[in-house]
Amino acid sequence: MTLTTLLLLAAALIGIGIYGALSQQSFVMLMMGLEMILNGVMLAAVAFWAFSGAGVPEGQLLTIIVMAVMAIEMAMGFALVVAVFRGKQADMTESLTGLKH
Amino acid sequence: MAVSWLRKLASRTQVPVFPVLGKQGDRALRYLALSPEIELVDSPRHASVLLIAGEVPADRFEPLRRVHDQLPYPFTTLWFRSEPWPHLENVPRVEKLDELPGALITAHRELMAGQRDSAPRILTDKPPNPWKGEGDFGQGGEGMMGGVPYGRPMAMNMQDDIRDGLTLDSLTFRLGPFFSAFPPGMMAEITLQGDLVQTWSTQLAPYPQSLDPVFFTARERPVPIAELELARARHHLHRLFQALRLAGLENASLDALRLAQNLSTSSTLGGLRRRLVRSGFFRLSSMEGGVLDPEQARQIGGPAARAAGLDDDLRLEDAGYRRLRFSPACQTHGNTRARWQQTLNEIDQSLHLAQQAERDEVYTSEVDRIETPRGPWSEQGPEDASPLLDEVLPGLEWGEALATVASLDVAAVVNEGGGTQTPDELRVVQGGSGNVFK
Amino acid sequence: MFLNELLLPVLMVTFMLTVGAYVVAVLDRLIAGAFGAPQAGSVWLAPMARGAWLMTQHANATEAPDWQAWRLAPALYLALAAIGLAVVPWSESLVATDLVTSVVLWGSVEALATVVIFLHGWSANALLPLIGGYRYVALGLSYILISMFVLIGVALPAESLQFTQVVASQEALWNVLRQPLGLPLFLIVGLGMTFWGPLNLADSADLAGGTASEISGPPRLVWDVARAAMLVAFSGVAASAFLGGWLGPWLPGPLWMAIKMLAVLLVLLLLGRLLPRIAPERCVTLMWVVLLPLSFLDLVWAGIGALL
Amino acid sequence: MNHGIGVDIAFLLLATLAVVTGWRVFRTDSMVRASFFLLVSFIAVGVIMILLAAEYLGVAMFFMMAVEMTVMALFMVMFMMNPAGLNPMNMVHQERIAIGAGIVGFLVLGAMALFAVFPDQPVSASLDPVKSLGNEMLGDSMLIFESAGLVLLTTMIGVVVLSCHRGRYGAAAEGSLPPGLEPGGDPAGKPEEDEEEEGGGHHHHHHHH
Repeated sequence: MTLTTLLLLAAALIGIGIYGALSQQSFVMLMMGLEMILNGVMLAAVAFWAFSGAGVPEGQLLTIIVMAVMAIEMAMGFALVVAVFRGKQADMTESLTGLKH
Repeated sequence: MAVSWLRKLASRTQVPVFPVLGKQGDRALRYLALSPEIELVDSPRHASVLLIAGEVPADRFEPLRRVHDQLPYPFTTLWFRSEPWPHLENVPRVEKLDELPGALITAHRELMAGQRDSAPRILTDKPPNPWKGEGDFGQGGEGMMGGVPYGRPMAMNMQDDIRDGLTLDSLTFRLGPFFSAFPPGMMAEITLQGDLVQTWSTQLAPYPQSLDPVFFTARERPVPIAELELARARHHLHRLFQALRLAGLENASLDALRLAQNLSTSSTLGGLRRRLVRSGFFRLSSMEGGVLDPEQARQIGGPAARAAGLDDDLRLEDAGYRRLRFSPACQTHGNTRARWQQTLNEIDQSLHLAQQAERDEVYTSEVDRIETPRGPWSEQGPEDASPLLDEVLPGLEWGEALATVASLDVAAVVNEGGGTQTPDELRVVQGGSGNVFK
Repeated sequence: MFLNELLLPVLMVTFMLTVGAYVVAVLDRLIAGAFGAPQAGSVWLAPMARGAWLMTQHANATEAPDWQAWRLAPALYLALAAIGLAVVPWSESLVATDLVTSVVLWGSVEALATVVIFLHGWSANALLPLIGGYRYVALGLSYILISMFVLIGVALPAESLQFTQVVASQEALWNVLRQPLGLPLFLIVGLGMTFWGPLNLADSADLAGGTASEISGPPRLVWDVARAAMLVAFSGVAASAFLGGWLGPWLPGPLWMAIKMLAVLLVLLLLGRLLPRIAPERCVTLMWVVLLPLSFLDLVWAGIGALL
Repeated sequence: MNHGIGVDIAFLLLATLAVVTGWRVFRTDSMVRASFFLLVSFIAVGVIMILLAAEYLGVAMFFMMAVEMTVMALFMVMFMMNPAGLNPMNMVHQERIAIGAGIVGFLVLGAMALFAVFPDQPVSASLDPVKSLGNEMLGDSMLIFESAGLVLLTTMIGVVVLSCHRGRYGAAAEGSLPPGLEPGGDPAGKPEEDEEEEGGGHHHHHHHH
């Protein structure tokens, strides 16, 4: 368990997250992709804190903030999905064409 | 070696029995509830012995076959006062109630000891709705979706959902006729939205119930009011037993059953009533549902009607009861809570009436118009009121709906089974009522 | 190192799990018997006979279940109970894992229990378990919130998130007196998260056993053991957080702990036998409208106490 | 930072678990399974954090994600036509681009991990990470922490407004009654209130003929 291996793992998680966020058609699955990216980000932040930041408290704080961001992302995401679903009965990204025309 | 040791230990457990109630099977259920070595379970998956108590009508054979096959191996069946299916060989059949617990224990022990083979499956083990995808990814067919996987339609609720815009897919299913929280024999098709009952349609009416023989005698000649009222109290206590079991008050339910068994004119309800009030039965359980309007209340009759504020009671027209200064007590709300309070009050009233009537040796005077515990019986006996559930239950939560079902006595009344009982059993079932009159 | 850090804690937790589950089964039978349930045979042998029977019964199948989740869920619930038991301190040094954030770890056990119970109900692909699973999720979120506020309350005077510190901080005054609202609220949480007695809405009788209504044989045995073990783990946490854990005169610490755990267990089991099942709708209202504000009050009380 | 071989083995297993379950999230048909796979991935990362001595963060990850994923699973069930994955399906678009982007992302970040030089300043053994985090949050960085709290509060309000702009049961001004079970039906699930007003108690009716 070194900084390099931890960062490689974080990179792998972020890569999977990017794939998920770009490829999924359903809003909820798309949000899962975003969460996966943030998962990697948090791991990287903690790894830097542990190996290369000499344990500065801001490193941990950053992770807490990312967790808060995840909560916000999910809450906002679901609210938007509910609003869109009410309006258009759509739960897929392709069904929203409002900005295309 | 180790296995036989395990099986020996397993044979000493309380015998888990799933009761399938046929006609008049509820007597066996109540008898077994008080048998220490028997554990009555609510799900066939939890049972070792399937007990078919009473004659199951032919239109309920199909569900019975399915319940039979739901018991996990190893399991066995026991038929109590009913005809075993011919292709089930060597299945024991029991006639006498007091032999039933022993027979169940023997069945379980033999099963565990390997002296008896597990019952075979009747139906072939294949899904009721076999399904195989055809599309590129194994999906049903056209486009991304299509198909009805395993008989469950995909949630494609594109029409405007009238409830709250979130598409909670409605869930339609059939329950019964052997579901433990339903009256014996009833089957219903139910649609749930979340856990809210959206529609309820009763598909099979509950079996007609047989009342205590004294009520049928009372239609022929005057009978002692004390005996009649004790039988009435007993009937209500039996219903209370079922409801308390459903509400999770197992010990109180057994108290109700014991009280019913040993009911005499010196019994009092005070202890049980106090216990129920203190436990919070009227405050914590599902009690608000199932409000009956006057018309519905009249259709069901009996305590349910009086709980809804109707003061109809044929006992008012009987000279014997007038001598005892009988007047019906009523509730106003007509919901589940009111019905149970009414039932408790009526049990109390019946016990008082029985006490007075025994002292003064009062007999009934009317024979054409009597009040059964199920409702009034003038020209016709109380009839099946289960279709009423279709109106009352929609809009209730699942728990409230079942509590409502338990609080309503909807089965019709029929005079059968009374003659087949031996005097010996009557004493077992009815406790000490036989010697009220010396 | 291997022996001290891995083998001993594992043995300790396994021992507590087995003995605890057995004690719960026996106590519950004794209480039921005292209230008049008919009983035959030895109370002490009955749980083992039942276990033996479940071992001989086959595990059944339903139509198209999610096999992995269905079989894993009971084991996961047992694992959560084991984690709960691992953070319970029996004395200053006798604790399986003395994590510095053990209070938060217990909080996450409660949160993960929601996941596991939902999974158990959902994966059977059958009607009544599904309703049970959903019911638990609807209620579980409110238990978790209440539990967190109450636990932050006991962490405040200890100035630590570690159960050993929480116990040590009660040397002068037990938390049950210092924060009078805490223990009653926490006991309700306990009944909820183990879905026991009046709060048994997930595996209730009106659902013919709820999430457990479709399982049989060994998986059912594991599920039952896990529920009992969770009750033990909860009573250990409650005893450490509010009743001063191992603290007490004359007797050795672990013995005090065992006595206090038994007392909490007894209260929970008694409540389970005495109260009817609460209507789900009423339960949700009670949790959010009454108990959650009360837990705020408890936290404010604890905060003021810590400042003074 | 010194650690034994046991920690390395544990890290290897957890890393594999995190990646495999993370990948399964997007390859499974069942939506509930997908969200719980994601949960497992988060838990594995949380345990790695505990191994890295970030004990609070790791454990916080467990309960945050457990609740979050339960909610996620419920939303999945609500919005998906096929929550249980009984009907296999493939709901992806622009898959090649997505795979490409994912691989490129991994390669770029991985190259940074391998070739960039980071200072080697491990956490000192004397540091109490939980205490240090607490002091930071309620000390120097209180403003940040409080702003995060405020943003969360704002989010809550915003979310309620967004998803309930007309109220779950219609506009509040109109009484916000639950809708009926059929179009135009009476409000469902509410006992009739006005009868309660008349007061309970036992009404005794006396009839003497």
